[in-house]
Amino acid sequence: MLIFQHSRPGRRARAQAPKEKAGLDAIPEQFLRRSRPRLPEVSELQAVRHYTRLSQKNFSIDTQFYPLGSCTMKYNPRGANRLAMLPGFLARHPLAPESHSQGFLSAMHELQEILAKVTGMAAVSLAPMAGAQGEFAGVAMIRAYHQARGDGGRTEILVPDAAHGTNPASAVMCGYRVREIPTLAEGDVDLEALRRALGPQTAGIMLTNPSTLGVFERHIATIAEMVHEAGGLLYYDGANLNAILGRVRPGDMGFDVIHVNLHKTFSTPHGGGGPGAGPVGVGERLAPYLPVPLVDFDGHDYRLLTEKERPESIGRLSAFAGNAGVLLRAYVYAKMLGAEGMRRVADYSTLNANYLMKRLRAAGFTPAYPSRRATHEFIITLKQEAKELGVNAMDFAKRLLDLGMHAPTTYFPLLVPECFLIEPTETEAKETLDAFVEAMVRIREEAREAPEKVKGAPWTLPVRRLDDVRAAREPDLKWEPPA
Amino acid sequence: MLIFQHSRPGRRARAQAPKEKAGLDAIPEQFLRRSRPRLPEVSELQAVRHYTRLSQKNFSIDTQFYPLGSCTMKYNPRGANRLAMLPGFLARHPLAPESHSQGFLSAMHELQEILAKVTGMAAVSLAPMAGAQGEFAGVAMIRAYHQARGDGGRTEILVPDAAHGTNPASAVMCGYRVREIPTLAEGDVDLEALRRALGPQTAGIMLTNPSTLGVFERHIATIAEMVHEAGGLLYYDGANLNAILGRVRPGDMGFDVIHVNLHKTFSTPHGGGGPGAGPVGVGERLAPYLPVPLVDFDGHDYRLLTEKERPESIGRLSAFAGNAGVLLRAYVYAKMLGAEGMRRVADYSTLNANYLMKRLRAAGFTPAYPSRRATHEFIITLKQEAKELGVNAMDFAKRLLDLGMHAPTTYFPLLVPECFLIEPTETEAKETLDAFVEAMVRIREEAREAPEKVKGAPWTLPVRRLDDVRAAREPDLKWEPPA
Amino acid sequence: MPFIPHTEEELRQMLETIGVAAIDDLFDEIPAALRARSLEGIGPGLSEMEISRLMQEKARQDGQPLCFIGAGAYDHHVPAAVWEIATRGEFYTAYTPYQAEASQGTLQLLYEYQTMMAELMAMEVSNASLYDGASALAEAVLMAVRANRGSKSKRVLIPRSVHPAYRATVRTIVRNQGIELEELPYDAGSGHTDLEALEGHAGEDFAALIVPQPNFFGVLEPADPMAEVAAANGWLTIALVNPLAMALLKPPGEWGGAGADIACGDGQPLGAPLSSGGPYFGFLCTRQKLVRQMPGRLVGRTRDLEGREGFTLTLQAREQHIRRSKATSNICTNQGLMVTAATLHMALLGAEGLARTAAACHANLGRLVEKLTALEGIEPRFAGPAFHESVLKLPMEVAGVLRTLAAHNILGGYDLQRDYPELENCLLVCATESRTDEDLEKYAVNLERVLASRRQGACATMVRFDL
Amino acid sequence: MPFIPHTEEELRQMLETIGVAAIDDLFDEIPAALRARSLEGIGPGLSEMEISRLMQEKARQDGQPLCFIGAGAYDHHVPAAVWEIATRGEFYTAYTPYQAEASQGTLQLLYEYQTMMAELMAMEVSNASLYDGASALAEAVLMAVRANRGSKSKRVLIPRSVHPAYRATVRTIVRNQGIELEELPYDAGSGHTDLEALEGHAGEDFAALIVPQPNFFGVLEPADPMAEVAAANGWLTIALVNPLAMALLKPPGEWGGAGADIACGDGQPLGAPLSSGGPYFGFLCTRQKLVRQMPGRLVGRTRDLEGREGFTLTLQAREQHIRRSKATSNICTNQGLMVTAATLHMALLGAEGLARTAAACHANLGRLVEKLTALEGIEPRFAGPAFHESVLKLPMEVAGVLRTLAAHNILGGYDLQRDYPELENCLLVCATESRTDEDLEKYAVNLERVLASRRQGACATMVRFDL
Ligand SMILES: Cc1ncc(COP(=O)(O)O)c(C=O)c1O
Ligand SMILES: Cc1ncc(COP(=O)(O)O)c(C=O)c1O
Repeated sequence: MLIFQHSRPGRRARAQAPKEKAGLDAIPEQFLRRSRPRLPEVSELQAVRHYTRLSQKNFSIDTQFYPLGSCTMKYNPRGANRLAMLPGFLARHPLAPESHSQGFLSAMHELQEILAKVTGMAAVSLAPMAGAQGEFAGVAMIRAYHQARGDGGRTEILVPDAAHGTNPASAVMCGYRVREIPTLAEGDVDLEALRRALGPQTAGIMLTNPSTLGVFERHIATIAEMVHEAGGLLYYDGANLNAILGRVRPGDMGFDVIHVNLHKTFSTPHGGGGPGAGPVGVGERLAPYLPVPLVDFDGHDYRLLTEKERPESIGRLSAFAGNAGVLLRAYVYAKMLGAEGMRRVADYSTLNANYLMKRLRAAGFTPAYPSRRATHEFIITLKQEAKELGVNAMDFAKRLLDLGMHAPTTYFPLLVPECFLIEPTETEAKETLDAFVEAMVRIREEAREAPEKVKGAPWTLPVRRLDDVRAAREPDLKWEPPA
Repeated sequence: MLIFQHSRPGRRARAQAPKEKAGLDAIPEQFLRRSRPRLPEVSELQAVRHYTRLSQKNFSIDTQFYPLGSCTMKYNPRGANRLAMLPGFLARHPLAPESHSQGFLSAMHELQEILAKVTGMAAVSLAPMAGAQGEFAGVAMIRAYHQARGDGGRTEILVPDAAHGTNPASAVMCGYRVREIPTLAEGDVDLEALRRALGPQTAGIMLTNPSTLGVFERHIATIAEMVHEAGGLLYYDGANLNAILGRVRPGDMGFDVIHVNLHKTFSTPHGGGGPGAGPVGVGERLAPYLPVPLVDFDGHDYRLLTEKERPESIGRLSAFAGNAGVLLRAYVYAKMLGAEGMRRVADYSTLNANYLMKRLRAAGFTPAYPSRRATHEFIITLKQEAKELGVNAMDFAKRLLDLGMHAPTTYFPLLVPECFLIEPTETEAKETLDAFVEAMVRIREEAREAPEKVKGAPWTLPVRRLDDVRAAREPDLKWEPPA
Repeated sequence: MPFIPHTEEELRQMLETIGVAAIDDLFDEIPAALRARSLEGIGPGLSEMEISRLMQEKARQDGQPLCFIGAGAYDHHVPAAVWEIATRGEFYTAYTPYQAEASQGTLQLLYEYQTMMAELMAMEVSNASLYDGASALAEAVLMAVRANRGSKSKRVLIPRSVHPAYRATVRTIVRNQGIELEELPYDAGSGHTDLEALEGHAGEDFAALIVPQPNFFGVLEPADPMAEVAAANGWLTIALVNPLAMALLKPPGEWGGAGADIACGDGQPLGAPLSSGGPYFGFLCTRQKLVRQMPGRLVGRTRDLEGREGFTLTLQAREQHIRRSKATSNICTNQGLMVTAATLHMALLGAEGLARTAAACHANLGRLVEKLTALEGIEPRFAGPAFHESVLKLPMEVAGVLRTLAAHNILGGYDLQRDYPELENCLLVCATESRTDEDLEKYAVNLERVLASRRQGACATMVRFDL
Repeated sequence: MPFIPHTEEELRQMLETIGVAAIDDLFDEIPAALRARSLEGIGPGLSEMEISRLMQEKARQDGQPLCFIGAGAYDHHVPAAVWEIATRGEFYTAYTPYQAEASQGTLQLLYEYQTMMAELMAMEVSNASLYDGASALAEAVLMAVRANRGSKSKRVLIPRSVHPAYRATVRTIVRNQGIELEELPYDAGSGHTDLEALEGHAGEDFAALIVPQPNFFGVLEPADPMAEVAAANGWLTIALVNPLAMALLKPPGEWGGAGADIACGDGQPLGAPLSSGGPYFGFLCTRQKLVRQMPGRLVGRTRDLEGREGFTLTLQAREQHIRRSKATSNICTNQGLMVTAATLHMALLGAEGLARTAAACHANLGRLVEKLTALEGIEPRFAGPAFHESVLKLPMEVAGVLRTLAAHNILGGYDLQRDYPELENCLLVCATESRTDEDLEKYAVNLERVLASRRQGACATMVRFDL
């Protein structure tokens, strides 16, 4: 039932609205709304009950194993939420003067420093509000850099074919053409193809390492050399930083600019789609172009730097200073980890992925890159199962839901057929990984013996499989009351 | 799965414990524990996931209609919870000096006053931690009163046969014998029987009005007169105050002492069994005996009065001042209602009960007191259904659970066979009541056509019907690891 | 090792299964030269108790001043139920609902949100959120340039009465695609966009015209005639509105003859705490026929195998994960949790509650302006009808006055001279429904004293008040 | 009408269905003379926004002093997850799990709690909670009198080293049943119960002996010999313990030869915030063979129709709703939510975490005592080994010192002279794991100044410190 169906004209949650309707005389008629918007009219209990019950229809980290590759669905510390929601932080106006901002700004400044250290970058801006906006900012800085040098002919950004969709989309938003670089059979970038693609038109390359294929790009040093030689810069898509936190620093690999998905590696919540935060870090060369605001510390006071103090900045990315509340959560998390804890994130997320890959392989499933180590994630391809049993990755995914586990990322990266991109994360216990292997084996059994059980899945959720084609063909995007 | 089954030796939620284990040298060996208690060893995520999932196995006000008679399961305002949990309130030590207590004490003092006004009593103590403790305190005050007058021969407390079990139990805890008074066919106390029972041995009578039969005791004024004449006092069990809030005041009915279940009428949460709060109010006569602490206001400062200032008090009921956090929630609720809102509680809870009773009756169900108005609750008896269809009140109750509604109170009061005590409360909407009628009709249909559906219920919950006999015969009250 | 469940024994077993001796071996494909040494300068981990203490101190350090700043972020009452439910694990720790059947909670909520937001704007469709109001405006500009088939122009008209930070953000985001922003002046007397200047552009090719309502000064723009000029010239109309105000003011869908084409803005007034500027969320609504040009996620209602109603992400061919470099935007992670809060907020307030809130803000602003303009030397700067915020002209420089007020724990408003040099000594003030009469009075009393003391040339920060 | 969903139209329909003209008619069975007029003096209802403001002001008014008071309520770190989960609607707004199948969440949790608490106490069974520690002790006394079949006595031995408020509470609750409490003195040197005095009662008929551990002074009682004396004389042993301390100290089940018969106390240190003294919860554990004499609810594990494991309330024949006047106690509503929190707390801390916490408290107390006794004129009062709290003797009256410290936002401890006139100038101090080294230092520095200034006879509240 939709909330609108609980609605009755005149019903209200009366404790929530201010009392008297003060005079609007001052506003001339022509500016006023003629009829009320059709929002639900429900009691407070009805709203609470409706949304509490809706929430129970979700899978989530707090209720299920959620090995969604590339998304780093690890435990989101409840303490980080509570502390970011301390009344003092919630009440702070974004334009509060420095006299009333030192507590908040000191945390933000320290977060900048921590991120710079952990990524091996010279400076960090916390402004971007998600990974994709970080990518935009990063590529915009690359562009600003070339422009400042009068190097206007660089019109192309290179992107491996395995890259996340935001990479090419972000490059295009910055006015670049995108050229795809193929991947070799073992998952590394095709260096020959890269060599052919590089040239005076190359503004830079966007890479994530480990790549979205779940393997570490072994020739990263060579790639960096080649791109730099061609006059391009290297962008690091930090979505996979969890794999190498405290182990390898993108700055040391030769990257010039990076974003970090704090909602992944720094465990801020995913919130049913967001919000995230995508701070950008840069080497010295790009530092002048960082998006504003930046948090500065003069040894005594903290303050925000804006376009005024940073005239070469690519500018602002939001009305204020980005997703501050998310940044606070990441700060709490970073402080709880400390240096040792960060390294252990990489260690144990890698351990879990390699263990799970090994066990799945032993159980007869096919890793996409069997000769390689898994990083924090890995891919299996269900090509063979699809061919032999007529049950594809989607079917496996849906049946996993029945067994109480969220499905891994399916059909991404696009170049691996019938694929599962599996990221267990470091916060899951061995027995959970073992249960996943068991579930996969069971589903394969079922596919042999009662394939309709798998193809018809899910069976135990609030709905059976949904008709996506109908959704797209006859879009129903807004509820209308029955005529 | 039990939390213990997620446990592994050496696993820990490491962010939660202090770091170094400081020296315990000072404590001699013989005082120390030899082996660690077998508590679960789990990660933070495991604990969060386990208990989040457990919570989803509960029915609750926030998720279901919960017409549990005598319990007043109405909407618990989320605002009351949040405000009672403001960091300042949570951090206040119960023994903080007055200099650091004025905010808290001022709220408590105002709550005392509000409760006194709304019950028609001269003074109120917030000390009792639940209704039953309020009863204990009330009866103890009655005893103290008689003792102070040297009236030592009063050894009996009268209790109607319909009374809640806590009434006789509390009287006994105060050292009284209990004598039951029968109820007449229309739900009123049998005045003749009462007259016979009264005498010089009568310390008092415990009543709730409306009674647990869901009807208003019409002869309350006569009863008060009779009891007072016999030298006894009248105790008002405030569990049913919701029915008359702002409509009738127990003080005006002639009661000498009263408790109020704040977790019912003042909508503090029930918390899976508690905590509640059972403040007691008294007329002038009993005021000296009120349990301590009391909050006093001298026009300038608030302070707690203890045995020292209140030498005739029956004493303390807890180590500090009762369930303070519950009292804060009740205070917030009372302030949100205001005088008008309180009266509307009685109005609409009574409206809902009468509407539901009328509709059930129209649908062919049998009210226990068909000639009477419902109060905030009412009883139907399923005696006829049990006889004709072989499906009893328990079966109806379990089948209601399948239909997404919590069952009413069953088999209480004991004197009505196969009974449902139904209390919809004022915060439920008409359509919810209509849905309840529909569910009851449907179950009766099912009982005719497929009785096993009803007798085997519930079918859709985490477990089917549980074996209570086994539970009592072979008590398994503590988990032991498999040998 | 906070948050890591592995025991020593399990570590051993797992390494054995993998067939390596130590965790280090799992990193053996990483060239040795690249491996990081220790993370110098990042201290040891803190326990939750330690970080709690630290954060409490930081929060306390910033005080809880009495705030009269608006300027794009508003201190509204948010029902406690909103965040108690939004932070339930099932909402808080789920991700984008890619597996629809396991995400019906989030999906249905988003569908309800889309409906509510479209209703509030009187538009046909709403997406499921963008980052914030400023970036949503940038996306609206990009969308308009794509969608306006009748125009070849990459130029967009943007009034100077649009929030300066919004204009800056739009500039950052659209600049690299060769889009030009042409600024429209405001009328110095009324504070709204200069209609003559707008009409002066008649006949020119623009992709779109932006119309803020209310504008940055709190002044109501002549949205109807502006939208009409746009329509007459083949420009799309982009409405930039405060969603709370739309409970009372004429919504974009009703502007001019045909309504605006795109409506966007910041959802902060719908359930997001001030929280230092974020997370908030951007919203964007449009006409059904432009839906395929829309950025951001969309949820549709459909049916399952058994014909039951269900919800799913749809029209994904607009999005980066399908269309990659040809997507309508690069957005992926959006502001889902804030939308969850907004949906709860709108359900709890309803149309009546939002309208009352808006009216209370308006009334409070009126009272505040009355009190402050009663002080010597203070006068309203603009004549046009205002909503939510208002511009006052002070008899002296604003910055110093604000500093002194801040020293008395009052944040007195926004100094307009920072962005509008011509608005000398001008202060933008705001008083939401959550300011009490005593708050307003306190502001007035303090401001009077500050003005007096500064007039006397006293060093204001040394002055002691007996408040 | 907050919280009431009825529309005018529905009200009309409902009245019509009932067959009355107005709501007033529904009250027609109430004698007219009794009907209340208006509720004078209770003001109009406040909106959530208004009450929020009021409560915030009240909370702020009480400050956030640095607290060194223990005396039965301890400021421990509580993991954020505890209350985020305990306040989930499904726990927060459910009631006593009478319908077991619809309450498996609460029931399983209670079963887990019973197991954890029994483990912590090394006892066989735990109930599902009583109100608080003091009333739990009273219930334990009543239970012991019922359960001790070998004794005809209604007398119980209670050391004076038991918390004075606990003794007062027990008195209130058991007095009317003719139970007598015989007090045992403590040894003036060590601070624990005088063993000779105890042995002096050998051969007398008592129902039970109470043994606190640690006692109110923080001193460790000789629990083993005390339990042995009790056993030898046919008295039951009632242990009154701090549950957190039991992570380190010898638990009741191991005292003496055969262990205590009943263990009870206050569960506050397991997840309950200080919160002005409540809600906390009382716990009570006992031997399997005494379970039918136990007050309070019990949850048992059983099977459903299909043989699956499930949980249900059991042995209800002990309780008032079945047994009425013959019940083991009148308790009905208990402290369920606090038990929910405690269960989460124990699961998150585990045995190791609780032990570390207890050890950190002990270490902090040691450091504090060291710092304070380094000051001139302050010395430890008792020689016995202490835990969690300690008694210091000051060179002057405690009350005045505490007042001055409070003026500097330090709550310095508990003035023992209030309850123990013989403990002149004695202060009970506590420093939990959540006090930092700086906190301890701050206390010491301030105390030194206070002592100095009071020695000089200065009016201490006028002294200004440069801290
Ligand atoms: C590899 C990769 N790059 C970039 C992104 C984009 O990040 P965001 O969703 O925060 O915009 C994602 C995730 O969504 C990703 O997995
Ligand atoms: C009629 C009646 N009286 C007394 C009580 C006892 O109150 P409490 O459970 O708060 O101890 C209850 C409820 O449980 C009740 O319904």
